[in-house]
Amino acid sequence: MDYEFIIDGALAEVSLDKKEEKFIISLGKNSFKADICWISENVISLLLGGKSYCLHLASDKKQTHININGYYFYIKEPSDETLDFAGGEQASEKDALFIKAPMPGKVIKIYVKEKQDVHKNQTLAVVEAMKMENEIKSSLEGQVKKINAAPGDLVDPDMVLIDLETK
Amino acid sequence: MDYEFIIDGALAEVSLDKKEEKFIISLGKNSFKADICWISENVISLLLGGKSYCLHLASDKKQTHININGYYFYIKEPSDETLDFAGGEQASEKDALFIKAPMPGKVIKIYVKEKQDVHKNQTLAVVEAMKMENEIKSSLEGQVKKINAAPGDLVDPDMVLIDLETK
Amino acid sequence: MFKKILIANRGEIAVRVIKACQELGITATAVYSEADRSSLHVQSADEAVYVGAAPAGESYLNIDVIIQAAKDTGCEAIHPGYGFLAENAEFVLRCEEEGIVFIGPNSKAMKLVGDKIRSRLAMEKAGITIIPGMKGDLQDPSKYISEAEIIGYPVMVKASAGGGGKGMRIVYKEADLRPALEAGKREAKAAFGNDSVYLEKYIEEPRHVEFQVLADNFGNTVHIFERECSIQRRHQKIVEESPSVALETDLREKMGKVACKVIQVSGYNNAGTVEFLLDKDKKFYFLEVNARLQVEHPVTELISGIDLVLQQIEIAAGKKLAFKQKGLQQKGHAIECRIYAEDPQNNFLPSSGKVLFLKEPSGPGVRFDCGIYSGCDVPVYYDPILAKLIVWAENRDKACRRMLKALADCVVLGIKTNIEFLKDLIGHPRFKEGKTTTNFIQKNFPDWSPPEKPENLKELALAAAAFNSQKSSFQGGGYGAEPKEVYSPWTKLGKWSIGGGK
Amino acid sequence: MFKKILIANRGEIAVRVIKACQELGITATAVYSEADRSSLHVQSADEAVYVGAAPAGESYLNIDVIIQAAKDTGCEAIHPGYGFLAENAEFVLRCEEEGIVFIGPNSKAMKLVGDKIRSRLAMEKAGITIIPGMKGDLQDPSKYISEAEIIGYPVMVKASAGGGGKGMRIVYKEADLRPALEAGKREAKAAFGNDSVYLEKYIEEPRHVEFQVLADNFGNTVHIFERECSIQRRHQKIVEESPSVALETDLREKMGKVACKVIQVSGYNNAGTVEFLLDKDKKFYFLEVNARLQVEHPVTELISGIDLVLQQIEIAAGKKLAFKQKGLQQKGHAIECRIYAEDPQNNFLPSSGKVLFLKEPSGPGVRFDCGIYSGCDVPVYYDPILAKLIVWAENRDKACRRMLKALADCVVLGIKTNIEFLKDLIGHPRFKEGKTTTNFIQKNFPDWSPPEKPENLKELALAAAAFNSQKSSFQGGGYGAEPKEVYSPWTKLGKWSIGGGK
Repeated sequence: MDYEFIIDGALAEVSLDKKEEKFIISLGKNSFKADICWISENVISLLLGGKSYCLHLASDKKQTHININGYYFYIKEPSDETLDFAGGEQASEKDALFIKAPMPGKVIKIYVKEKQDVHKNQTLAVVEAMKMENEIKSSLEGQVKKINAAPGDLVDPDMVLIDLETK
Repeated sequence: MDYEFIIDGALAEVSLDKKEEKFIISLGKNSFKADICWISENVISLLLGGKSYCLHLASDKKQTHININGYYFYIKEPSDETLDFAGGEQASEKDALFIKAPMPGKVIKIYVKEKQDVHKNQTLAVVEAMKMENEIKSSLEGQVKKINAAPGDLVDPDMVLIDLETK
Repeated sequence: MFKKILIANRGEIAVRVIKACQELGITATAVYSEADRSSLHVQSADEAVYVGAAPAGESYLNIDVIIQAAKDTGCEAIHPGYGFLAENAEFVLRCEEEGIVFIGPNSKAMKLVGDKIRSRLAMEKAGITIIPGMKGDLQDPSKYISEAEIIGYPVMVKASAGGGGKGMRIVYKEADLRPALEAGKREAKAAFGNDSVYLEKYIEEPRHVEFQVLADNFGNTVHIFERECSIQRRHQKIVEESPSVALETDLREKMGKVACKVIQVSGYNNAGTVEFLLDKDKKFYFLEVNARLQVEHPVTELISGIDLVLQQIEIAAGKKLAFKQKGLQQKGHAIECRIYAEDPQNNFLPSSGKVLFLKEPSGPGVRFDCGIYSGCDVPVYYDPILAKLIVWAENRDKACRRMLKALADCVVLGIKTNIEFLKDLIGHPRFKEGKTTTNFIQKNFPDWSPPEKPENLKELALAAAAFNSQKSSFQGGGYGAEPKEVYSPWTKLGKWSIGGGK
Repeated sequence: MFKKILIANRGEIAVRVIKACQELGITATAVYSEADRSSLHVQSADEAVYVGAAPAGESYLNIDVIIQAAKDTGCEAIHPGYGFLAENAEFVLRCEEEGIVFIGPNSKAMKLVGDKIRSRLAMEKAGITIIPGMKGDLQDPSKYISEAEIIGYPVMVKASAGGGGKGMRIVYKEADLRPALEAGKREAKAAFGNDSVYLEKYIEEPRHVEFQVLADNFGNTVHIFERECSIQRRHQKIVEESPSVALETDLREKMGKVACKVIQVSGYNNAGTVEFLLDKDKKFYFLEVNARLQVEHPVTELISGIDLVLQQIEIAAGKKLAFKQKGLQQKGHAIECRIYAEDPQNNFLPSSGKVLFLKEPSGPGVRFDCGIYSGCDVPVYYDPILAKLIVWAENRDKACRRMLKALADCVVLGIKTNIEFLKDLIGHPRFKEGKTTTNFIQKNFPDWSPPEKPENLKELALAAAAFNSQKSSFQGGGYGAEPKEVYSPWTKLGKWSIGGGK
C-alpha cells in the first residue's frame, strides 16, 4: 500500500507491506521491518530493530499531529491547496493583500479606514486572545480596499480582516 | 425514552426526556432535571440541582461499569439468563453440580477421578492465578460425573471443570 | 473550619484549590462561564454555579454575580486563585461587607499593596530599598514624560493594579512613551479592570527573586524562602525555581527578614509574595507585593513541605501559624515550567482550540497541576496557561534532568504549546550554569526555532500517518478499534422501548 | 556510570526503573513475554527484547534467556526489580560470571540472606535477637513435626527463598502441619523456583516494622528509617507507612543500628531491607533481610527525599554514598496503598482481564506508580499488583485525608480491584488511631463487603446507563462521538493508491 503526505512543506511517499505479522515500511531507498501494536486510539507502540518507540498521534480536519520522543510532527494529505504553494512568490505576494488574524481572538481596534493609504509595517489592527494584544501590520505599501471586521468581533485565522490592494 | 436495567440483582426502570437542552431523568416517583455533558467516551459531567457529579463508565459484553464519587456500580441489560435467577433455589442447587473456576487461571491439581464419591467441602481441584493458589471445594455430597480439565489447562470462570451428580 | 468554599476561578488553579478543599472535607463550589461548562474545574468540584457569558468581564470578573453565587450556595468563604478578582480590593471589601471570608489579605492591606505607588512610598518610609520610580499623580500624560526624565531612560511602564507582565512595556526613549502608555493602559484595563499605570527605572540584567510569606491574623509572620523567577518572556514568568543559585545563606536571611518587614508594614495577612530585583552586585530592591497565591507556589511547597493552599484556608479560618521561622527548612531543589497554549513558531501567539490528546507526565518527584484533558476546548477568552509541570530532586542538576524527561513525557496534540521551547531552555548550558537573568531568553533565544528533528523520527512519523490511514481504511472511515478489541463498549446494553412499556 | 541497563521485570516496577534510567541518560532495555507485548513497560523503554512465552518460568524467570538478552543488547548492568529473579543467588552469580553488573547485593550476601536458616544462625551468633525457629535439616517431613513441638504452636511455615507472603501458612496444631507444608512448598516452588520451607514461632498481634538500608561497596552503611507494614492480608502487605506510630526516637535509633549491623554481618551491599517484628512490649526480633528494592520503597523516598533506585544504580556503578547517617532526616508522613487486581467480594480472588478505563489520581503530595493504562490487558500469569498509590503530607492525619481523596479519585473500570476496600481500611477509626498490628484486617474486617451505596448515586448510575444506551442508539451502535465532536480523527488523511503510483 502506498501513501503520500506533506511533511515540513514537502511531499513524501511511504509504503506499507505486511509480512509475517510485521510491517515493512519503505521510504525511498530505506526499508524497515517493524512490529506494530496499537495501544489505544492515540498511541502506537513500535519495535524496530530492537528499539522501542511510543508514538502519540491525533488528527483534525487539517492534519495529523504526531509526537515521537518529545518531537512534534505535522503531516497533511496532499490536496489542491497544499500543492498550490509550489507556485512560489506570486502566491505569497497575493497572500499579503489579505490581512488575517494571526490566531483566533477578538478584534480590539482597527486603525485604518477604507481607501486609506498604508505603508509597510504600519499597524492596521489589534487582535486580542488569551489576554494578549497583538498588532497586525501591513507587509507592503498599498491602499485599504475593504474592512471586514469591527472592534469586538471574534475572528479566526482563516478570516480576512482587511483587503488591501497595491497602488 | 424508557430503559430497563438490572442493578444489584433487581430490575429498575429509568426514563429520559429532553427539555430545553436539559434531561429529565425519571426513576419511579423520583424525577430530576439534569444538565449533561459528555466529556469523553468514558466520562459524563452531570449538574443536578447545583451539585456536580463526574461519572466514569465503560461497558463490556456483560455489563456497564460505572463509578461515581468512588462508588462502583454494575448494570446489566435484562436478558433471559438474568431473569432466570428469579427461579430461585432450584437454579442454585443445579448450579452446584457444575464446578467452575472462581477466576481465570491455570489448573494446578485435580484431586478427584470420574465416578468418585465426594462429600461436602471436599477439595476437588486447585486453580492458580497471579501466583495465588485457590482450592475449589464441593458444596454438596455427590459423585463425579465428568472431568473436563487437566492440570496445566488455562480456564475461565465460565468453563465447567467438573460435572457432579447427586446420588 | 469552613464547611463550604466558593472557588472564584477556572483552569488548573481552580482544580488545585478544589482538591485542597476536598481533602479537608470542605465542599468545593465552582463557578463557570458559558465557555467552561465542560472544563475540568467543573468536573472536579462538588457543586457548580453558572456565572455568565464567556468574556471574563461578564462572568469571572463580575463581582455581583460571584458574590450572589456564594450567597445562594451558602459558601462561608471565597478562594480567588490568581488573576481575575484575586487582587481586586473592591471585591475584598465587598466580601467583608457581605460577611463572606475572603481567603487572602484584608481589604486595607490589599488596597495598599495593590497601589504600587502608595506601597512604594510606604516601603521607602520604612527604610526598605526600592527601585527609583515615579511618585506623582497619574492623570496627566505629560507628567509621565517629565517623570521619565527624572528617573532616566530606560523606564518601565507597569500596571498599578496587577502583575503577571500584563500592561508592562519597556521604553528606551521619549518618542515611544505615549504609545507604550496607551497599550499598557488598555492591557491593564482588560486584565484588572483598572487602567492606571506608573513608571519606574528599568534595571538591566537583574534576577527576579521573590519570597513567599505567610502571615496569620495574630501578627505572626514567616517567610518560606525564595523563588527565582528570572526566566521571563514578555515579562511573563515561564520557569521558576527554588532555591535561587544567586543566594547565599546570609543574603537569603537578610532578604527574608526584609520580606517579613514589608508584610508587617503593610498590615498584610494570609499568603503573599514579596518581589525583589537582585542586581549583579547582589543588591536587592523591593518591587511589589503579590497579594495572592502565586502561579509558582508549588515550587515552595516542594522544597518546604508546606501546603500553601491549606495554610491559606487555615489562616482565613482564624488558625494560628503552626510553625515558626526556625522550624522551616529548604530541602532539595524544585523547578516549575509553565505550559502555555502558544505557538513558539508563530511569534509565541496564543493557540486556542481543541486538545485532541493529552499525556500527563508522572513519576517520582514529578507534579503536574493541570487544567486540561484529552478532548477539551481551550477558549480564546482566558489566560493561556494550560498546566504547570513541577519537579523536585535532591539537587539542581538532578531536578534539571528530571524536568527534561518529564517535558519529553508531556504530550499535547491539537493545539500548539511551548513544551519544545521549554526543553531547549532547561537543556541550555547557560541555564544549567545558573546564569539566569531576566534577559535570559532575549539573550540566548533571540529567535527560537524548534530543534532539528532526527531524520529517523521523521520517517517514523510518516509511517505512523500511514498506519493511521490504513486503520481508517480497515474501519471504513469510522473510529478504529485496536486489533485486540473484540467488542465495542458502545454496542451493548440498554435496549429502549418506545411508549414506556416494560 | 552505565550507558545501558536491562530491566529484568515488568509492570509498575519496570516502568519506575526505566524512568530512573532515562533521567540519568542511561538507555533502558526492557524484556517482555508473549503476554506483555502491549504492556506499559515496553512502551516506556528505549529498547525491548522478547524473552519467551507468557508463563514466568519460560520468560522472566529464565536465567539463560535474560542473560543472553543483556549480552545481545550490550547492557552493562541488570536491574531485577522485585520478584522474579530479584533474590535468586544463582542469577546473581551468573551475572558476576558473565561480567554483567547485578544492581543489588553480591551473590555471597544474597545467598546468605536468601537462606533464612543460615542467616538466622549468623544473626544469632552476632547477638541479634531472632524469633525462635527451626535450625535443622529440611529434607525429612517428620523433622518438621518435632521442630514444631520444640518451638511450640502456633508456628509459621515460611519459604526459605522468598518473601511477600508466598508459601506462608500459620499452623495451630500438628494435624494441619503436613498439608500446610505441602501447599507452602508448592507456592514457594511456583514463586521462587525453590520449594524449601522452614518453621518459626508465630508471634501474635505484632507490628511489622522494617528498616531501609543502603550499603555502598566501600563499607559505608546507612539506614533510611523505618516503614511500618503491619496491614497485611494473607501475609501480603497492603498498606505501608513511615514513620511508624509505634516508634519513639530512641527505639528508632536502636533498631536502625541493629539493621545496619545485620547488613554488615551479612557482607551485604546496595539497597536492602531489614525486617523486624515488634511485639506489644516494644521488643523487636530480626525476621529477615529482603535483598531487593521493596514494593513499598516510595514511602521511604517521600519521607527522606532519597531516590532509592538512583542510589541503587550509583552504588552498583561503584560510587560512594554521598551522605552520612547524621545528614538523613525523616520528614512528614508517607502512606502507600497497593492497588491489586482482586475481587474483595469474591474472597479477594485475582481479577484478570481488560482494563476498560483508568483514571489516575494526581495532585500535590500524590504519587501514582502505575503499570496499567486504559485498554490494557491484565494477564493471569503474574503478580496481581497493578499500581501503587503513595501520598505524602505534613503529618499522619493529613496523609490519611489525602489518601482517602486520592483513592476516591482513582478509577479502574473493567476488572475488580481492592480500591473500595482500601478506602474503608484507611478510613477506619482504628487505623486513624494507629492501632495497626498484623492482624488488623482479620480483626476489623473479618468479612468485608462494600459500603452501602448512597441511593441517589445508584439513581445516577442508572441514569448514566440510560445516557449510554441513548448515545449508542444515536450513533447506530458504533463508537459514540461527543456531541461537540465535529470531525472524527479517523476519517481523514492519507489516501492510498494501489500499485505504487503517485
